[in-house]
Order: sequence, then structure tokens, then C-alpha cells
Amino acid sequence: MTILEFLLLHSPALIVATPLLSAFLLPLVSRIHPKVRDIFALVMLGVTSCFVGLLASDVLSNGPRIYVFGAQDLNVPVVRILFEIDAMGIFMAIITMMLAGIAVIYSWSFLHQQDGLDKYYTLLLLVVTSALGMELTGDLFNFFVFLEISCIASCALIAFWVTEGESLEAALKYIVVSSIAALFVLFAIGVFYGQYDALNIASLASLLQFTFLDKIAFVILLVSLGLKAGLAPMHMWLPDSYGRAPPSVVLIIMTATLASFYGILRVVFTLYGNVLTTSLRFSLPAHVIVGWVLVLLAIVSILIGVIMALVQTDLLRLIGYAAVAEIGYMMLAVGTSIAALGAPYATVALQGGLLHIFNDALDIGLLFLIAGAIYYATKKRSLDEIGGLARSMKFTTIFFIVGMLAVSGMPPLNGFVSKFLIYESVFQLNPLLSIIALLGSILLLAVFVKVLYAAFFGPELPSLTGVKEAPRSMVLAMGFLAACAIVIGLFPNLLIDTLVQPAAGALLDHARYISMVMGGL
Amino acid sequence: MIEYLPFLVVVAMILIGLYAVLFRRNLIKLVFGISIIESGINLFLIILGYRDEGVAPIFTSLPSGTMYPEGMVLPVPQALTLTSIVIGVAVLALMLSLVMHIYRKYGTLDVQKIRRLKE
Amino acid sequence: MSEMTKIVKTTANILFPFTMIFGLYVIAHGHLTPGGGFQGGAIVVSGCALLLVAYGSSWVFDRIKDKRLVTFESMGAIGFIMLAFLGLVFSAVFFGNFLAGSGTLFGTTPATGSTLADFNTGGILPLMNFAVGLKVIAGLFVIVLVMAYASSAKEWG
Amino acid sequence: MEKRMIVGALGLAVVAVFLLFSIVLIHPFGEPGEVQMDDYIITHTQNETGTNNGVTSVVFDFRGFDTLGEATILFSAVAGVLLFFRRIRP
Repeated sequence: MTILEFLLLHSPALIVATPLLSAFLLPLVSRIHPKVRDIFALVMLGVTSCFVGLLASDVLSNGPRIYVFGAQDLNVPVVRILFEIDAMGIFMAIITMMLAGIAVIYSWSFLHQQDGLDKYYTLLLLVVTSALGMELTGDLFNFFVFLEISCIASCALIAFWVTEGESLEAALKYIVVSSIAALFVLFAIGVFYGQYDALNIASLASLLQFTFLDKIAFVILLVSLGLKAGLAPMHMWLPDSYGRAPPSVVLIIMTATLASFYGILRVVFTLYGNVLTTSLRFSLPAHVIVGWVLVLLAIVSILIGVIMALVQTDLLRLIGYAAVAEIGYMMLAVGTSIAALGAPYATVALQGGLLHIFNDALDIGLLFLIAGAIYYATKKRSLDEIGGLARSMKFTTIFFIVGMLAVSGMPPLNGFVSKFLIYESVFQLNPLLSIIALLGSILLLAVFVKVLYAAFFGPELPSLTGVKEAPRSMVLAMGFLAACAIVIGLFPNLLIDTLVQPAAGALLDHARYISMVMGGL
Repeated sequence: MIEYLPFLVVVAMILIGLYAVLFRRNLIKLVFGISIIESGINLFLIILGYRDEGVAPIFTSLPSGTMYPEGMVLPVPQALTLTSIVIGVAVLALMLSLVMHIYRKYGTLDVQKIRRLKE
Repeated sequence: MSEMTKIVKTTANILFPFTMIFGLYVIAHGHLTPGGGFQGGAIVVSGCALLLVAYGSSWVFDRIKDKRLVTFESMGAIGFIMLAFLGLVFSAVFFGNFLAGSGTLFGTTPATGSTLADFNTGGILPLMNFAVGLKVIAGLFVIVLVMAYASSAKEWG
Repeated sequence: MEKRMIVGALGLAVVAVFLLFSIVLIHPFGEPGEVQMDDYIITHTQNETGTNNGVTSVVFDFRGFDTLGEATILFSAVAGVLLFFRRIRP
């Protein structure tokens, strides 16, 4: 067995174990020299990315993989923890690794010479580990454990600037909300365990009967994971923590948020995949009800996000509300595809939604990095206190225009592609929804045009005369995201054909996911 | 009814905890509330794994005449609870340190008075 | 936390060694009797917290540096994950229990049914218990220590 | 303030109904319905993991990866607490 084969065979374990081991080593490594620590974090993330790439090439060509911890082979009943990796999981893992790498490069300059950086990089690696674990695991309790890791580590990162009262408040709010959510996830797991004596997602999916208890567990799981993902009525924590955490941290928290969103997808499509088409009362299939509820939540998210973004003056909070709206768009697509399960446009909607996850990571990430660059250069948060930055921060201005157009779905950028897919499919479900979504995008554009004029154009404020362009590594990080946005906008099929279509196919094909574990049973 | 009594205790604990989180204005009580929810859910897991007249699933000096597996309680919920307890400790430590910082900063523990972040 | 009276100190002095030994016993016999790394570690830390209460946090802080505790904690965590990696090397699967039934260290397989305690069983489980025990002792102690010291410190920098 | 109270009370009531329904519907205390996985563990703990203690064998062997996550949680809590109090030095 060559080394490559060995690594490929064990890559599911190594993907999680490598960042974990580097997080454990980092407190020791950082005593050597700060520079070594910075390089070490990036190199270990690079190694992890290599494993992700290796596994991705395998999964995309050979179908889903399982990896059992602690034993060579799988036995029934499934007692051991196993990872089950399909195209969907690997798609999310790629997004996670991209965001994490950008965040580390950006942090080099952004947090240069602040104290507590060894803890910062440790926690950053831990959040990345937890997001990867949530995305690859095939075990429900293991999912909960990773959910808690992400909750604790992100909370510590949000309060990185401990001297600011608002950061502390945002962190406390975050941990209260997300630990309660995680505890209710645990309650739902207990309900499953009590009924079926199983914790594995695939075996639970094959056993589920959709009893009344299962319905309760379903609602609890949806609400708790929706809370973690920042869906509409439960979104209160999101603008606070996104707005008060250091902007480089926001990218990392975003990986955790997106992983929770992935959890919703996994629960709906895989765990309840077998029973979604059963008829409930009034001969309505369950998936129609679930889909419409999700669609309505998504519409509420879009409206709340956009309208609240209109009235904000704090730039970071404003982008936080835009992030709520973007999560609404993702959920709109997913809800549509659930409501129309089986119809041809359901697949289109799901593809649009998954592509929008990628685009959300790129666009919102880019905007947060830009807001961070402005904060770095001027030490100001409020839009009233900045102006005329286009003269001194040329690159940032260009990137902001790219990010603005991308996030509001203007051609030829990446946001346009996914939003077009979403409008198109949602129109077939209900034209009114499509109009609301389109209106939301236009309002989002209006919000950001306002920011563009307030922050970048207009007269230069006298207090901002000495402002310089952001340092090189920050420009590099922003430039990479902006370039990705343009490339995906011009050649969307590059991404759709290689990653998004297999991911959507894997989500819809729950029978294959189950049969990977349950085999010929 | 008596066979549901342990479950009723679970529900009571979760509701008491949620009440503290939602209606109490003191941050320390909020933290306690989360801790109580946590304990309630741990208790739920443990109760799920109990078998009547069961002994702990440990073979060292097992009481003679014990039939296994049917005479032993289920081991998996105990392991899950162990994990959950450690998670609870970690969350508690983090929340209490945040509360300490907030108290230093604002000089009060009242939720109403420290709310600086707008809705 | 400031130091307390002579009575408290003497009681703590008497209780401390017993708590330590009991905690270490629970860690070491984790694979035979109820207990294990987490539980035993928590017991040991409760003994350390007793010292903290009796002698005050600055007294303890002068003797044990938190940096050293953090090193121990990292070492415990690394030891734990390294045992998992060793499983990858020796039994070709992550978290493989490569020592169980091997006849070497901790490699005896107990007879089925009720048996007496044989310390030399369990494969890598006792080793993992030690690693986790080290980690929990150092980790919880540093949390308690830092929080106790912070609550008494005048200046927070 | 009033709005918050009403929303909170409603939420509490909904959660209470959910919890009560789930405890009534789940198996009675002391009589677990499905026990496949746990019985497998109890019968195989001695010859598969060589341990007398069923719980330890679950914690460190059958579900060892969870325990790694658990250790990680403690590690991140320590890192978080030290991050918060990083400026307090004697």
C-alpha cells in the first residue's frame, strides 16, 4: 500500500485529527516565536486542505465513503462512531477550509501584535475542526459534540476584545442562545435513542416511523439548528455577534453557522428522508408542510434582514443583517425544493441553494473583511464618521464594489447565478415569493449603494486625512475572495458541474446514504 | 402514573431552567438556569437507560446470579451523560468568566441595565 | 480569594492527601470500577480547590504557574490523540484498540462473566484514562485558579 | 418589557406541551423498548475491549471519538478562560 493510498483510506479521520492535533500543539509552538505560530497555523490548515482535496476527488468519482472509528469493519447494530462522507459533506468542507485559510491570512495583519494571539489561533483551529466534524460525521451524538465545540470556541473568539463591553454582551448572548439550542438538540437525540436505541444517522433514518415523538424531535431539531444558523425569528444573536467580533473571526463563526445550516439539510433530507413523503392530515404530504414552513421563515428572514440593514449606521452590524437576509435566500431555495420534492424544479432550487451557500461565504465574507479593513485603517465603526475613503483606500473600494454587486445578485458576479436559479425555481412554486425575493435583492443593493456613498465617495473627512491602505496580507485575502466572486460569476458551470450537482444529488438520494451503512439489510 | 414520575422531574427541571433564563433579570441566575436545563437533560438520558432491578454494567465482582445483558442497565446513556456533564462544566466556566467581566465593566448584573446592543 | 484561618488550613492539610490518593485511584482503576479519567481528575481538582480556598489564590499562584499547567494540559491532550494515532499505525484504524488481547501491556483478556479485578486488562483504555486524567487535572485546575485569582485581583489590565 | 414577558410565557408553554407529550409517549421508566445496541455492548465489552467496565468501554473504545471531542471541549474552555483573563498577571 503506497502512502497515498494509506492517506486516502484514512483521510476522513485525518481531516478532523490534523487541525485538532495542531490546536493541541499550538500553545507549545507559539512559545518558540510568534512568526512560527502564524506559519504553523496556516501550514496545518494547508495540510488539512490537502486531505480534503484528496477525499473530495475520491468521493466525487467513487461515491460516498464511510469510515468506522476503532474497528476495521462495520457491524450491525452500529455501535461505533462512523463518519459518512458524501458529496454534500465534502462540498461544505471545501467551503470551510476556504474561509479558514482566508481568515488566518487576514488575521496576520489585522491582529498584528495584539495579545492573546496563541489562544486566538488555537480557538480558530478548534472552530474549524468542529465545523469539519459536523459536516463529515454520520453519528447524531457526535454531531452534538462538535456543535458544542463550535459553540464554546466561537463564543471565546467573539469576546476576543474583552475590554469592550459590547463584545462581552454579544458573546454572552451567543453562548446562552447556542448552548440552549445545543441542549435541545441533545434532548431530541435522547428521544431518538429512547425509541430506537440507535445514534447513527443512517440507521435511525432506516428505522424512523414518523411517530408523534419523531415529529416532536423533528420540530425541536429544526428550531434548535435554525437558531444556530441564524434563521429569522431566532436571528437576534447574529448581527450582535457578527457586528462585535473582530471581522477576521466572523469568517470563522460563519463556518460554524453554515455547518449548522448543513445540519438542517441533513436532518430534513437524510434523517427524515424516508418519511417525508408520507401523508399527514388532509392528505397533505409532510414535505409540503415542512417546505412551506421553511419558505415562510426564509421570507421573514429576507425581509427582516433587509429592512433592519436599511436603518443601521454601524457598518459591521449592517453587514450582519445582510447575512441574515442571505441565510434567508439559502433557506428559501431549500424550502422550495422540499415543498416541491419530486418536481423537476426542486433539483434546480436545491442546486441554487447550495451554490448560494458558497456565494454567501464568498460575498458576506468579503464584505466583512472590507469592513474590517476600514476599521483597521480608521478605528471607526459608524458610517457617520467615515467618508471619502476611495481616495486613500483604492483596492478596498474596488473590492467593496465587487462585493456589493455580488451580494445583491447583479450580473456578472457570482451572486447573480445562484439568485437567478433561486428566483427561477421559486417562481414555479409561487410567483409572489419570487417577487419578494427579487425586491429583497434590490433593497440590499440600495443599502450597499448608500454605504458606498457614505464611506467611500463624498468629501474626505478632516479626521481621516492620514488614512492608509490596508496592509498587504489583508488586501491579498480580500483580493482572493473578490477574484473568486468574479470567476464564479463568469464561469459558474465550473462549480456547478463539479461540486454543486453531486452535492444536490447526494442530498436527494437518501436511500444511498442509508444503504452505505445498513447495506443489504 | 408512578412510572412517569422520573420523567416529570426531567420536565420540571427543564421548565424551571427555561423560566430562569427567560424571566430572571440577574445574569448569575440566567447561568444557573442553563445549568439546571443541562442537569435535566442529563437526567433524561440516564432515565432512558434504566432497566428495572438493573445493576451497573461493570463485571468486576458482579453480584452472583446476575443475568446479563438483561439484568444490567444500558451503558450508552451513561457514557453520553459523561460527555454532556463535561460539556456543561466547560460552558459554565466560560459563561461565568464572561459574567465576571461584565460585572467588572458595568458594575451590575441586571440584564436590563447592561443592554447596550440595540435590538 | 484571600487566605483563611488556621483551622481551615489544618483541615485542608489533612484532607488534601486523601483526596489526591482517592482521585488518582479512581483514574487508575477506571477500566475496572466506576470512574475514569474525567471523574478522578475532577476529584483531584476538588482537592486542589480546597487548597485554593484555604490558602488563598495568590499563595497558590506563587507556587504553580498557570503556564506550566497549560503545558501539562496540552501534553495530556496530545497524549490522548497520539494514542488514537498509534491505533492508526498498529491496528490500521483510527482509535483502534491495538493493545487489547495482545498479551503485552494491559493486554490480558478477562474471562467472560463476573470476574475479579485484573489490573492488566483493557488495552489502551487505561493509558487513555491516564492521558485524560492529566488533561482534566491541569485543565480544570487552571480554570479554577485563574478565575479565583481574577476575582481577587484589583487591576485587570 | 410586557411584550417580552408574553413571548417568553408563550415559548415556555409550547416547550412544556412538547416535553409532556414526549415523556408520555416514550417508554415507561425501567422498561426500555429497543435494546439491541446496548445488549451488543454489554455482551461484547469483555472480549472485544478486554475491559470489565462497560461504561469505560463505551467512553473510550466504542465511542472513543466522542471522548476526543469532549477533551477538546475542555481544552477550548481552558483556552477561552485564559483568553478572557489574559491581562491578569501577578
